[in-house]
Amino acid sequence: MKHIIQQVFHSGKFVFGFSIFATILLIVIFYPLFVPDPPLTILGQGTFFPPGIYVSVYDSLSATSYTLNLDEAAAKRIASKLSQEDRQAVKEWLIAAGIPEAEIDPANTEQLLDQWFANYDSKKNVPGMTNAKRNYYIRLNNALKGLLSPDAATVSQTNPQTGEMEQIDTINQTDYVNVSEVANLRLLPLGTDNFGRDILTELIAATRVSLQIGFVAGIIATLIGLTLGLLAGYVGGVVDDAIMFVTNLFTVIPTFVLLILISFSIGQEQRGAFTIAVVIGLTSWVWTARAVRSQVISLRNRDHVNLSKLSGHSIVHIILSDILPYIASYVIMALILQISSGILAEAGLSILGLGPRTTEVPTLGLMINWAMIYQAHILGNWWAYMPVLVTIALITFSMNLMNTGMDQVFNPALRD
Amino acid sequence: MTTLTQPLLSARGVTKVFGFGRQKNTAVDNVDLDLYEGEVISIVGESGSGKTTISKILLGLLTETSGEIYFQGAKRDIRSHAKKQEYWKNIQAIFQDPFSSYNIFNKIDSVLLDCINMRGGRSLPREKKVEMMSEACSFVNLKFEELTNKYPFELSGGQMQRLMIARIFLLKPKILLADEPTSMIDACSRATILDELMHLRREIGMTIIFITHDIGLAYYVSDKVYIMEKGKFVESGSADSVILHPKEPYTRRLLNDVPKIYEEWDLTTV
Amino acid sequence: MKGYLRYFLNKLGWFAITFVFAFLLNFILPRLMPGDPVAAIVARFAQGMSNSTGVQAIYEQYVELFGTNKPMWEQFVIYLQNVAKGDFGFSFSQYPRTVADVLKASLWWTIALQFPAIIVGWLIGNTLGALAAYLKGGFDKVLMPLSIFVSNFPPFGMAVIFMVVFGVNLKWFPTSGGYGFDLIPSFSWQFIQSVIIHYQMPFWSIVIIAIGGQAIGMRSMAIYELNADYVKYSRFMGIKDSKIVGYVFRNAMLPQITGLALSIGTMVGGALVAEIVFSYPGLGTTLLRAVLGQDYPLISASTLIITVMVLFANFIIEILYGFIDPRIKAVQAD
Amino acid sequence: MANTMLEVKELSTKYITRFREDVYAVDRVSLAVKEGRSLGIAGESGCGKSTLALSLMGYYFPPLHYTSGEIIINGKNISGMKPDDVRKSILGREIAYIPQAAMNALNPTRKIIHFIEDVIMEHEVYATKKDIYERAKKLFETLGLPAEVLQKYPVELSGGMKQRTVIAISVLLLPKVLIADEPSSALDVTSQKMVIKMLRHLMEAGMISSMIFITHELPLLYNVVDDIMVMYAGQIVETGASREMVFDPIHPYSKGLMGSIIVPEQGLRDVKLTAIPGVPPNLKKPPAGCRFAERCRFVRPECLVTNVSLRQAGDGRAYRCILPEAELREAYAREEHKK
Repeated sequence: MKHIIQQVFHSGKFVFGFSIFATILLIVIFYPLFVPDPPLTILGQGTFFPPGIYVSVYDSLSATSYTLNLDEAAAKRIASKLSQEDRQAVKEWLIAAGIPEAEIDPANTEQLLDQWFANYDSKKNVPGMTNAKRNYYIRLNNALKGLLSPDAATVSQTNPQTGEMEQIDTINQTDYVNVSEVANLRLLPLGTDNFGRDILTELIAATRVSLQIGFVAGIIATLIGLTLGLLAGYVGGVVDDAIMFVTNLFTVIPTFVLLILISFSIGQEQRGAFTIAVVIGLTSWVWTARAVRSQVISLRNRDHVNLSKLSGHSIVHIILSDILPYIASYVIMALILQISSGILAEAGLSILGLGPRTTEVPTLGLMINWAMIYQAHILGNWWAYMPVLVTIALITFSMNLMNTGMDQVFNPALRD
Repeated sequence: MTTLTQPLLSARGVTKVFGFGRQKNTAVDNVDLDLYEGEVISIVGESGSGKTTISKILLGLLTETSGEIYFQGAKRDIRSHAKKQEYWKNIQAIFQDPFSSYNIFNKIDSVLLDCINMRGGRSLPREKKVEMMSEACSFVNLKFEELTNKYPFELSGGQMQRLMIARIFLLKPKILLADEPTSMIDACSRATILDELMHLRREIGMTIIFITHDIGLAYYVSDKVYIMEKGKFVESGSADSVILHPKEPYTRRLLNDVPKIYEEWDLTTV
Repeated sequence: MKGYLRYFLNKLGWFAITFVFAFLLNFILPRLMPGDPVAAIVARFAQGMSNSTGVQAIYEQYVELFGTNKPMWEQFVIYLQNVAKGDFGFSFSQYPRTVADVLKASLWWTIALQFPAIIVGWLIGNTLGALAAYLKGGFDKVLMPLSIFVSNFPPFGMAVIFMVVFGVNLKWFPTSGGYGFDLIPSFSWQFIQSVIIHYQMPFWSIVIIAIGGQAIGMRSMAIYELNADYVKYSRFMGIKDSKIVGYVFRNAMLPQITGLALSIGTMVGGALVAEIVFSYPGLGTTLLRAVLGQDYPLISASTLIITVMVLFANFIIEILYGFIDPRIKAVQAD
Repeated sequence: MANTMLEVKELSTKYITRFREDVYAVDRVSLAVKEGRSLGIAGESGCGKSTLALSLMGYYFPPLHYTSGEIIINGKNISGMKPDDVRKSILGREIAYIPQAAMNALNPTRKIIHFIEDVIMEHEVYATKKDIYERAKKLFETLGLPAEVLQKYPVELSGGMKQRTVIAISVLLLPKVLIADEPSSALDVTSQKMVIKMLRHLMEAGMISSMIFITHELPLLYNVVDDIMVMYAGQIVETGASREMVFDPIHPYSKGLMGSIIVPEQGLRDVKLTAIPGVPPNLKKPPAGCRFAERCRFVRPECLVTNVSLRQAGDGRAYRCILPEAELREAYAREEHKK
């Protein structure tokens, strides 16, 4: 046994797959210890905040302010305010004003602004320009002028006694706060989802639940498949015929269809993560049963089994010590495949809206489902679905790599 | 030799049918056989003749479709597991392929330990068991100290098959069924295996049934030969009478088709 | 030939039994719902519906279809009769359309999308896998991990990535629908062009997934075949490598046909989800709308149709297989 | 003096295993087969006899690799030739091979005639399908095979028929040398006899000029070939005319091998079979001295270190032992006497 495990770990594919999987597992286990927030807490008001560090504006005001004179500050400020569309609009105006296109570089903020202020004239009539467009340019000009002004911003507060606005502070363009002195900030490495929940925390919780679903489904499917396969293969005769009849039925009826029907029949209220896992397990044992059966049939007539019988061993002993060790590698491989396909099945069901009920726990499939319903993919909010897809792909990829590695160890014909 | 009147093991009208309907296949067809104590008999047949099936029936690994088998004069009853265990104390086997006769996950010791346990030695002290295993190994010219803690795949085919004989040495059954024990082994090791089997037979007074496709081997080792074709025994009798003076056309053909060394091999008859 | 006819009838019988079983499941499952299914479904459904005559009509239709007050076997007979007439009742969510009507509109989209995609994926995958087995080296080293990765990529994930890359960012293809939203299905050039453009993304996203799995399977089969005795013998008879490779590919390809038959059921599941991502007007999208609208008759009928499709495809493949492979034919006629 | 059809000089080949270990399966083997003669190769499994058969083809694919030596077939030295030239001009035409497992030697999805077409067209560019069919039909009829076989798939043929079909295909181009590697070991005795008869017929009718026959079944070998060569651990240990080899072996290993023959013939029940204890050496690390030394009952200290070469013993006999022939014979006589 030790020998076999050693051999498996000599396979590069297996080790690679195993490392990925172990990393995912470790993150899932340890992350909640460091970030104990409930995964479905709604943090943000609004949908799809992009990834980043969120610093409390209010607390920044009361934090100690430092003056830093940085050369690039103004240019950067303007550059960040000037959106791509604005730059394009500026370029259009400048072309209309007779500047050769080759001389305009929308990426060069400083040059662009110089050209703009040198040439812009709100009264100038550009042929074909709508009124709305003209107003847009006026607004843009004012905004750009405001950006350039060296004035400080004023912070005012309503005096509770007088009800008057009172200036309490001014903020210069050279004022800075130290992030570590701001009382409230929040890191959202993957932003928020459509409900304003932290995607990273949610994703890790979802990965855990999905893995659990996969494991439960895989173990159920493997146990059923193993039992039926052993019975059919070892007992044979009528038992075999009956089991094979059912197995053949389930082979051709598309599993996904069965899943849809059962999940729907169970009803939304009954569909917890565990129920879904059980349903997936109950519908996906067929392949294991077939594989185990054919293995057992070839083993059943092997001489070591006959010899074990002749040594007076009971059927249970023979199955446990003369059959199971021989098929253990296949069963483990089947289990790994079942787990990964269980995770995929859950995701598929959830996308159809037949996943676990949505109120308690997130799953990878539900996260995709939410992102799709709120059109994250069309709005360009990649952080809402890409990390989830990558996680699913990494899990299934790592498991299948482990499987391929094991297959090469156990199937000498595939070694090259 | 007064017991000659009563066979140790006999079969009467044993038939085995596999499958049903169109796939029905009669592997063993109404077979009679008598095995007397101390004899060596051979069942000779080509592949598909049913010789393996009859051997499994005699061993009790398969159940006959019809017919009776008598052991020591009484009808064999192996319907319960306990009775089977009892029966298997009397009849044991060595199989054709030494490489598939071992459970590759168990160390070699376990094969021999099973035998000691089966003979009621489960509660013996460890030293006694080791002593018994060493004795069995040295009987077949193997050194137990070199084998202990080894796995089957670390042995050669000849060594594996000899260890199977050591197993029989420990079990001391009345009947040994040897199913082509030398066909997967090189010619040079074959003599060793056969010698050790015959030695064992003298040692513990065993009765042996050889199952083989090699009519030369059957002639060499056995007192009595049964020729099997399509599930039936077509000819049986003493080895000399069957091999040297065959009566049935099938036996003649079989003998004719085997290459000869001392006589001229007649190639015109095919 | 007589033996083969027997085999054919045997297979046909087997598929018939499977169909009956699938049909029964389809009948029984909804009736296993806890509580009174009809009341529950209609009550839930009626909440979202303002048209009271419509609710009434559906209720009657549903009672007739389910026949809940009658014994189970009678309900089954009624259901059977209705289905035989092609009558699956009214769709809840798309009332007053009938289920048969909704399905008719979406069925052909699915057939036209999925079967070509699965076949094309199978062909490309097998070719790549065979090449990997034969060329080995770098090609194999790149192709195999890629295939494993792709084949384990969730089908909907592939669809989403296709959509974001080619639809949203590159704007090469439209992101949803089976044809331009401003068009009415007709045999005009404009419509056909629109259909072809809309076809690309769902099609290739299914194809890519199918390629991976098939390539892996084909590679192992081809490696196995390359070590076969007939390869050695043919080489020793002086036959050139390219010809031997031809033998090997053909022989390795054949078991893959069974693989195709067996995986069609699974592939259809993934392909349905791909339809949903692209809002393709096929069964997948219909199914999604049915689920969201708690439209039981529509779900039940869709799943039945999908099952029939898969069974039929399997049957065709099994029969074809016998004609292509003499080994199987010999077994079949036995 | 008949022409030498196949001459092999000091041929060595090796396997390279998955773990990049070298297995020296054929070690400096020299042999010659004259026109009209057949040579048998005998030995235990793993002695290198099948590898030698593959090596003789002069066409190598992994894991088998050529190391050194020369193969001269019908006067053509093929050792230095490009593999593709060997394939075009030698394989099938000068030398042909009948594999061990004929059951799987034919492409299961190709009709026999189509495979025959492939073979012939590979070597004869201008052959037409019609001519090929006529030729194949004639050949099959000469060899006693029904012409219907041509239109069948391999699965439709019985084991014996398949093997005979393979033989017929192998001799399609009338090769000078035919190598048969255990062509009958998987068959029942009757089919085996038919195969043997066919091979003898091929020789007698002059369709092939010479044959190398490999088997572990000595009685069979004795009945087929003119000369026998015994191999042990990748080397030739003894060679000579078959009758002398079987009844009067010199080398202790051949002696043991011949002493293990069992045939159903009168008087052979009481013969004592000889047993050779021990196992052959590991060919990944062949011993420095005599490879048989470990198992030899006449072993001397120098056997373990001296590399023994083949000694001539007259009449085409040669054996590999440091003891002189007379001394060995004396020892055998003493043993005989003791019994």
